[in-house]
Amino acid sequence: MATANREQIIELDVRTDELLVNMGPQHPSTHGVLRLVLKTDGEIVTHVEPHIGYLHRCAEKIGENLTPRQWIPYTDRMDYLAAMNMNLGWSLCVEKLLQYELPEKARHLRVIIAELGRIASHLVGMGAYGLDLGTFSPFLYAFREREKILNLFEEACGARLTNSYITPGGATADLPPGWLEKCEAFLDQFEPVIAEYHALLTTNAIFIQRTAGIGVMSAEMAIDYGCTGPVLRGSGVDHDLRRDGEERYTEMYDGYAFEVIVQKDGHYPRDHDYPPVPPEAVLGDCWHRFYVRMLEVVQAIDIIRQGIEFYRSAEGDWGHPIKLNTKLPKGEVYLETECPRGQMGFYLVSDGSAIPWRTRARSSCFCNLSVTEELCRGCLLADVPAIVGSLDIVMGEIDR
Amino acid sequence: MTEGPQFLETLKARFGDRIRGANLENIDPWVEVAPEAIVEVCRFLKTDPDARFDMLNCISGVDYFQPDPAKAKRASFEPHLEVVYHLSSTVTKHTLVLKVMLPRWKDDQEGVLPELDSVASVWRGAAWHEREVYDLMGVWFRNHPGLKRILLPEDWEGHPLRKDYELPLEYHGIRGR
Amino acid sequence: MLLGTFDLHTFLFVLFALTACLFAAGVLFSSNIVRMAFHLVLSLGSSAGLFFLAGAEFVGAMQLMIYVGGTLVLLVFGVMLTAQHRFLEMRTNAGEWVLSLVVGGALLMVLLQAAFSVSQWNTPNTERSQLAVDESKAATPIGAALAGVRVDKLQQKDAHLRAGMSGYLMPFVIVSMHLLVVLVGAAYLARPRMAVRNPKGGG
Amino acid sequence: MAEFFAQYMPAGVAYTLTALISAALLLGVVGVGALFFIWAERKVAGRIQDRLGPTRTGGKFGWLQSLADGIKLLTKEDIAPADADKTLFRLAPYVSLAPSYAALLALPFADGWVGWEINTAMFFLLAVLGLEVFGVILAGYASGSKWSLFGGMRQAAQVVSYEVPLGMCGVIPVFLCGTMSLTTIGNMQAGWFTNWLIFHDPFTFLVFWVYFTCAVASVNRAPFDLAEAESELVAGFHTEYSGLRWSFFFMAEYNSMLVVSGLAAVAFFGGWNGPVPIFASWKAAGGGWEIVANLAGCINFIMKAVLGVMLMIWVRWTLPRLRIDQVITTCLKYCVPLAAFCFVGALSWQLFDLPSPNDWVPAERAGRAAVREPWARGTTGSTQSSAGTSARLAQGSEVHR
Repeated sequence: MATANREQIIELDVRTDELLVNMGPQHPSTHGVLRLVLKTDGEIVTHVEPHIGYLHRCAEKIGENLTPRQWIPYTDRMDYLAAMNMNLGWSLCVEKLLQYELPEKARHLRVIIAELGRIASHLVGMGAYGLDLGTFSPFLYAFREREKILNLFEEACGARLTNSYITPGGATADLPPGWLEKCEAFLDQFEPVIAEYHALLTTNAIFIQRTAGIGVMSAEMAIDYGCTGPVLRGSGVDHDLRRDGEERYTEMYDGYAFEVIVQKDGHYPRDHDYPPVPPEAVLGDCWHRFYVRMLEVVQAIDIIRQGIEFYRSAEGDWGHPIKLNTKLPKGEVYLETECPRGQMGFYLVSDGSAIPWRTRARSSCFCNLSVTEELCRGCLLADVPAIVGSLDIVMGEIDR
Repeated sequence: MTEGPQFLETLKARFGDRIRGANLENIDPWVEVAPEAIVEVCRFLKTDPDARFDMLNCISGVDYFQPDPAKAKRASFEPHLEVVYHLSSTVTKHTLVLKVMLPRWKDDQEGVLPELDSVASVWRGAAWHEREVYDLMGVWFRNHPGLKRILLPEDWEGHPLRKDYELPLEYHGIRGR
Repeated sequence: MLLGTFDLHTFLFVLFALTACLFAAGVLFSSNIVRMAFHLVLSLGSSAGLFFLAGAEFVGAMQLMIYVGGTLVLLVFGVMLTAQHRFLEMRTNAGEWVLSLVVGGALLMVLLQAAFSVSQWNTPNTERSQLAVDESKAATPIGAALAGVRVDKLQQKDAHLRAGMSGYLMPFVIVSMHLLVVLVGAAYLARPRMAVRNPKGGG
Repeated sequence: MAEFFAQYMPAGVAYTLTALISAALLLGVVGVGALFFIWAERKVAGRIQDRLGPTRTGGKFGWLQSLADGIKLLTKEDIAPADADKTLFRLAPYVSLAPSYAALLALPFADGWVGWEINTAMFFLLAVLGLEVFGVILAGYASGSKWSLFGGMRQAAQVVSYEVPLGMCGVIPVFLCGTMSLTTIGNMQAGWFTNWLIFHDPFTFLVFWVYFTCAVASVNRAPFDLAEAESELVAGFHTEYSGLRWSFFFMAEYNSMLVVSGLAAVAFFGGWNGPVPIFASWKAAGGGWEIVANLAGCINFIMKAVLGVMLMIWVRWTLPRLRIDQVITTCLKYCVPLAAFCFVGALSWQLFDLPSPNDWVPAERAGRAAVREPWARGTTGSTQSSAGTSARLAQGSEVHR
C-alpha cells in the first residue's frame, strides 16, 4: 500500500548504559561481609548478584574431627546473634541420634533460654533495620534492652555472646539462684518498651513509606526458595516448627500456650493489642516481615513467663551434659529447629565412633538470601538495603 | 515421618526399579533414588496432591571414603559419594529424605567430577544448595542455571569436604601449610 | 585614566572583570568538559559580582539564582552524566582553531569599536568615586512597576503623561507566556526520534 | 561604621576596613557556629538515644569535644583517590563553603547589624543558598567513584527541585511586609509576639512548617539526607574526603543550617523582636542605649536561630530517611501545592484586610506602617490610575498612616 515504504518513526528512549556498582563487602548496610554486585540503570536496579563466602571458616570440615560436644562452640559462631538457639539445635540433633532422654527441668530451662535468645536476636534485627533505613536511635534503644538479656546469659553461663551453654544432655550449668526473679523483672520492664519501638518504627509514616509494598514475596515463591522463619511467615505461610516440627523438638514446647505469628485470613493473632496493619502494607512485603518479628518478641515474652512457672514447679536435675567421648551409634539424623531467623537444620552422619563422619549445618539465612536476586530486580537503589535488611541475614550463618 | 512403608510402596509402584531401595530402620528413614531419575521423582513429590513436598530444606553431600588404608579394610562401605535431599511439606507437615549414590569420580577417572541432574527446575531454592555441594563436595549438576563456586573463591582448586582433600601449599601468596 | 583614581570600587571592578574574562577564556581552552563547565560557572558568578558592584542587587541576585543556580546546575548535571571516556577529552584540530580565531577576532573588533565610540566612556569620569556602594536604588519600585504601578513616577506633574504610565505588567506577562511556549516546544523537539525505513517492506 | 572610619582615613580605605571587620565577624559566626553545633549535635543525639553524649573532653559536659574533633580532623591524612580529578577534588569543599558563608552577608542579626544592607536581601539569600549544590556536585563527580557520583546527582536533583517551594514560602513574608529587605521585615514585626508574621494568619503559620521542611531538604539534613545516605551510598559525595577537607563540608552544612533557620527566625519569628517588647523604649532613647537594645536583639535572634537548628538535629535523630523518589514527590506533590495554597490564602487575607492577632494588642496599630518605604507612606499626588492593586496599594497606605 502507499504507506508500505514510508519511514516508520520509532520513539526511542535516550540510550543509557548500565552502571555496574559494587555494594559491599565492607558496606555499612549489608550486615557483615556480603557483597552485592548491582547493575543499575540510573537509580533502577536491573540485576542483583550476591557474593558470599567472605566469612567461610570450614566449620563442617572441622566437625569431622571433633566430638559433638567439642563442636558446640562452632555452632555459636554460626548465627552469633542467636548463639543459644544454635546450640539448642545441635544438642537436640545429637540427642536424637543417641535417643537420649532429657529430664523435665532441662526441657523448660532450654525453652526459657531459647526464647530469651529469640528476643535478643529480634532486637538486633529491629535496630539494624532502622539503621538501614537511616534512623540511628532505635538501634540504641534495642541494644539497651539486649544488654540486659546478655547480662542474664552471662549470669547463667559466663559468656554474653558466644555462650556454648546448651550442650547435648542439657546445659553446662544450672540457672543460678535469683536468676528467675531477675528474668521476670526484665520482662516486666521490657513489655512497655515495645510500645516505644512500635511508635518509633512500625507505625512511623516514613518507615511505612520505605517498607510497605517493597520487596513483596508471594507465599509460593517463599516456599519455593526454602525461606523459613519470619521471612516465610511474613508472606502468610502458617508454618512454625515449634508447633509443626519434629516430635523431639515440639515436645519441648508441650504445655506451652502460644499462637504462631502469621496473618491468617486477614488478621494477626489478637492475644495482645498490636498496632494495626497500615493500608499500604501488602502481605509478604518488608513491613510484614518486620512486623512478624516484632510480634514474635511479645510471643516469646509469654512463653518465657510460662517457662519460668514450669521450671519452678519441675523437679529432677537440670540435665548434666553427656560425657565428652560418648560413642555415637551408627546412622544419620537430621533435625531442624525454629531459630529467630528461620529453620536451622543440623545433619549428623556417624559411623559408630565418637567422632561424627559428617556434620552439615543447613542455614536459614542462606535460603532467605537466595531470594534477593529475584526480589531486588527492578527496585530502586535505596530499596536494596531495605529488602536485604528485612531478610535479617547474618553472614556467619550463611558462610559457616 | 511419612506413613513409612505404604508411601514407599506407592513410590516403588510408580517408579519401579529407579527407586533403588530404602532404609526404614534408621532414625530418619530414607529412600534411595537412581541418579538419572532424581528430577522426575522430585517433580512428582512436589506436585503429587497427597505428598506435596513443596519445600526443599537442604541438599548435602557426604563422601564415603576412608583415606588411610589401615581403616579402609575394616570400613563397612565401599567408596562412593552420597547426595542427600531433605524435603518437607508446609501443608501435610511431613518430612522425607532422598538419597542418590554417586561414584566418587565419573567412571573412576581421578579428577572428573560425578554428574547429576539439577533439581533447580523443581525448587528454585535448590540452585544455591547445589552450588554449595558442587563447591565443597565436587558434584557437577547438569543444566543448573549458573553452576559456579558459592563459598570459596572462583579460582580455588579442589573440593575441601572430600575425605582425601589436601590443603594447597599456598594461595595467592598466602601460605597454606 | 585607569590608574589615576585608585579606590576600592575600581579595584573590585577590575578584579571581577578579570576573573570573568579569564574564566571565559578558560572555558575555551580547557579540554576537560567538566572543567569547562566549572569555568563557565565561575565566569558567570563573577559577572554577577559586577552587577552587585554596580549597585543593582536585584539583577545580581537574579543572575546568581537563574543563571548560575539554575541553568548551570543542569548543565553541570548533564555534563556529569555524559562525561564518561569518549566525551571527556575533546580535541579541537588546527582547522577549527583558525576558523574560531577569525570569527572571534571579528566579533572582538566590532565590540571594541562600539565601546570606544561611546563618548562618556573614554573621558575621565570625575565623580566615579561618588558611586559608593550604598547608593543602590531600592528594588521595590521596580517590583511595584512590574505589578503595574509606576510608584517612581508618582510626582509626574502633568496628568496626561502620568496616565500613560501603566507599568510593565503587560510586557511581563507576554514575556512569561512566550517563555512557557518556548520551553514546551523545546521539550517536544528534544524528544529522541529515529527515522527507520520500514524494515519488512510489506504492510 | 563606614562613616565612623571615613572621618579618619580616605573613603576607600574606610570601606575596606569595615568590609574586613564584618567579614571577620561573620567568619567568626561560621567557625563558632560550627564548633557549637558539632558539640550540640552530639549532646542532643545522646539525649535522644538515652545516653550522655561526650562527657570526658574538657570538663563535665564535654564542651571541648568539637576542639578534639577539630584536632583529629587536622591531623588526619588528606588522601585523594587515584582517578580523582585533582583540582576539582581540592576545590569542591571551598565551593561548597563559600555560598553558605556569603549567605551570612545578607542575614540581619539585629536592626542595622547586618553584613551588607541589601534591599533585596531575601532574594539574595535564596539565590546564594542555591549555589551550595555546586560544591556537592563537584565533590561527587571529582571523587571518581560511582557512589559519590550517585550522591552528587541525588543532591543536585533534590536541591534544585526544593528551591521552588523554598522560594514560594519566602515570598509570603515579602509581600506581607511589602519589601524584600530583611531588616525592614524584621522591624515590621516589632512589639508583642502577636505581631510576628507566623501568627499573622493561619496560612503563614502553615507556610512556616512547609518552609521548614523545604529548608531541611535544601540543606540536605534529616529525612532528606539522600546525598550522604550512609546505608546505601556509604557517605555519598564526601566518601573520599578526609581530614580538613571533609571538615569544610561539615562546616558548610552546619552554617547553611544556621542561615536557613536564621532566615526563618527573621521572616516568621520577628528576628530580634522578642516576644515581649522590653527594649522598645531603650531603642527610642538613642545615645548608647540603642546599642544595648540591638545587642539584646542580636542575642534574641541567635537564640531563635539556634532553636531552629536544634529542631533540625532533633528531627534528624528520630526519623528514618526517605527514598529519592519520595523526596521529590513530597517536594512536587506536597510542598509546592501547599506553598501555593498558603500564598493565595495569605494574599487574600491581606487583600480583604481580615483581622490578625496583632489588632487586639491596642497600641500596636502604628508599628508596621511606620517602617514602610517612604514612597508608600507619603504619596503626595493622588493617583487616579486604574483600579486593582494600584488603588488598593495607595488606599492601603493611607489606612496605615
